[in-house]
Amino acid sequence: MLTLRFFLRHDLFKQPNKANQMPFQDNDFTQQPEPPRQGVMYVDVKGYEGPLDLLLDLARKQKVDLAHISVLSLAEQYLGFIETLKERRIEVAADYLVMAAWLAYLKSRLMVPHDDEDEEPSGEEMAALLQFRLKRLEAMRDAAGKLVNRPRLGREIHMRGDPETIVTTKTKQWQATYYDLLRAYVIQREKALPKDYSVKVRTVWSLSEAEEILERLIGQSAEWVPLQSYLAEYLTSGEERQTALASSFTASLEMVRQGHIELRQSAPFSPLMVRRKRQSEGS
Amino acid sequence: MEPEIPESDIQTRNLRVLEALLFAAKEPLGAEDMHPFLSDNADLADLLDQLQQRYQHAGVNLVKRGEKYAFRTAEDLSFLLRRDDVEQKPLSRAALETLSIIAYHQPVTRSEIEEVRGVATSKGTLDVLMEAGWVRMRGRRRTPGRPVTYGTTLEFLDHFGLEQISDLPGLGELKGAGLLSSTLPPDFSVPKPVDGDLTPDEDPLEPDDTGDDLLSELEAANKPSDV
Amino acid sequence: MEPEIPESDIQTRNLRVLEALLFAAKEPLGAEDMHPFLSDNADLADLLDQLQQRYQHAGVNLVKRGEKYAFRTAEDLSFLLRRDDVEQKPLSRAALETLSIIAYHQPVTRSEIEEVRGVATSKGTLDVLMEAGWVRMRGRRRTPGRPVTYGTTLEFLDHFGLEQISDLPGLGELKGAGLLSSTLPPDFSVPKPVDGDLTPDEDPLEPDDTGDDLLSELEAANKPSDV
Repeated sequence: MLTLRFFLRHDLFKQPNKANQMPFQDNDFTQQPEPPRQGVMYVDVKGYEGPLDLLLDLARKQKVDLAHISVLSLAEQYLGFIETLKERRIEVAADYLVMAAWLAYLKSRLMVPHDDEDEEPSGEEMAALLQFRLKRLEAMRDAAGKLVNRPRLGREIHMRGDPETIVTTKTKQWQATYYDLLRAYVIQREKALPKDYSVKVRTVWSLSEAEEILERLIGQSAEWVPLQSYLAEYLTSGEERQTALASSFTASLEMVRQGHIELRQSAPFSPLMVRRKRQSEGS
Repeated sequence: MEPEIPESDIQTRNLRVLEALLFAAKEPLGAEDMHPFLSDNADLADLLDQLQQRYQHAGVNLVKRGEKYAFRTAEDLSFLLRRDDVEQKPLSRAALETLSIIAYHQPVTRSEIEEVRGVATSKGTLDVLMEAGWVRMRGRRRTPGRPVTYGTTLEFLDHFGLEQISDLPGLGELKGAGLLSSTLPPDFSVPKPVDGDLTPDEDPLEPDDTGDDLLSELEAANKPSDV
Repeated sequence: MEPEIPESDIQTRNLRVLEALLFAAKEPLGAEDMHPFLSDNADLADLLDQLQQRYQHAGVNLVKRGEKYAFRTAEDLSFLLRRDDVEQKPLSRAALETLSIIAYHQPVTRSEIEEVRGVATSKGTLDVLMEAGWVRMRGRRRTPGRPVTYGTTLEFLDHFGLEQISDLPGLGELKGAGLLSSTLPPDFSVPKPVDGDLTPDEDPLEPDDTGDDLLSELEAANKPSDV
């Protein structure tokens, strides 16, 4: 980033806020008697915060009321100022040069009568824009001054100096739901049950039992026989009927898969026929 | 010079200055801290007296600390300076289990709780339940070692939304809710809890009884703990 | 039950409670800080109004800051109570100007601040203002680059003794003169500063938004800095 430093005569810039000053002339630099060595001081960019700040200072020296400044002469002053800096081989930041270029353009626009066909803003419009920006910057500076000079907290206005501390006591609130409570009880009671109590035996054919029974009943019969007829003796008792049917049917499917028997049904709900699979057909 | 300011205006101003000074002060103020801000010949003692009276019934009072003065919250409003912060914490499993056993089996001793749970119950677990306000010491069982009996409280009913302790579901209801498996030994039972007066085998606690239980302390030392 | 407490006693107590709460606190208190300590159905606005009147001529006044309230020493005693030693570090001109531009133009982006000042704003300047607690990032403008928007805080109001942002000195004249528009031309409608909720063209900040502004970072790198 560019460091912007000016060698300037500090008496020129010492009172940037004093509005009532002699109209500022761009040849002031050269006309003023050259002061002795100590009169020349090192002014860094803090003296002016950018071109707008410099312009505002120049404008203030021109007239009290920014509404009535001559933008043309302001532009001339600025350009003259920058020119002087250049002549003195002072490095000028790009920002200042951009503003100088813009002001030079503004000057030319102001001096040439406005052409209605022209798409570009007129010199008057450009001047109004500059004036607006200067007025706004000045207004914000004034506002900042008013703000900072208000009675401020901790300086002129005070809060309670010794605020009373608030003591916070933390209490734990335990949470548990009714369901959690009942679950906790039941789990413990069940855990405490003796492990050797016996479950009431239910009549159920396991798959392996069913497979064993079918294997025995079908034997080597190569004839198609309804499955139900093999199971006839078991299907009489109501309690055993369901499990006998379900388990033997499932077991028969397994036996088909293993290639021991064959199943056939000619139509939906017709009897399921079963026979021993012939070994020669399987291979 | 300006025309002389009436005496009463000087008084008012002195009082206002004192008010502001005492309000903004970081610590109680002595006469030497206040005098420089007052009019010459101001009667500080009298001014402070007036101020004290003015704030006598207010939410803050002007109080004297040694030879110094400060504004302080009125004593009867000191509760405003205390805030309670409630931290919600789920009950640990051990505590929940212990609580449920106490709820169903009350009045119940610590060793009876342990019998159901199969592990020793740490004193801490019972303490948590008593701190929560859900469990109380009821009395002492009339058996050797005179162990403390525990039971539930009104807060317990309140928290779990029970009207009375007998509203806890019994065996049938626990089964019906699917909490208990339907295959249980025939002698399995769920007790009918009672949280009222002392039972015939309970003695009341002496007022100075801290609930220490020599016997179950010893027992507890010989069992795996739940902590 | 006890006999009903007369209405006036409840009023008195509410006032005392408010007095104590507001006196004890350093920061302004909002309704949510005060309501829990008042009687049910207390009219907080009315109570605060009464308290404000009671302290109107006292050395401390009840002041409104945004939507909050605090006791502060009376403004007219400021010359007496002025403490110069407290100002740690005076604000730089750049920081002060930036602060007032933010106050009068909020919500405002960094490049809009720069447009008014005609110079790049260093990140440090905004940091100083945010560290002081006077400026906050409000959101992001719904324009290309989504720049962060800045605004003032409650502490800003409190520090400069403003009840609300519309009490900024000279705000009316500035508005009238069209000097609060950040963009040209000036003869269009003039915005007024808003320190409250987000405006329609602002997006809320994401919780992890650090306020880095890609676009203005790039711009800033190409401008001379004001540090």
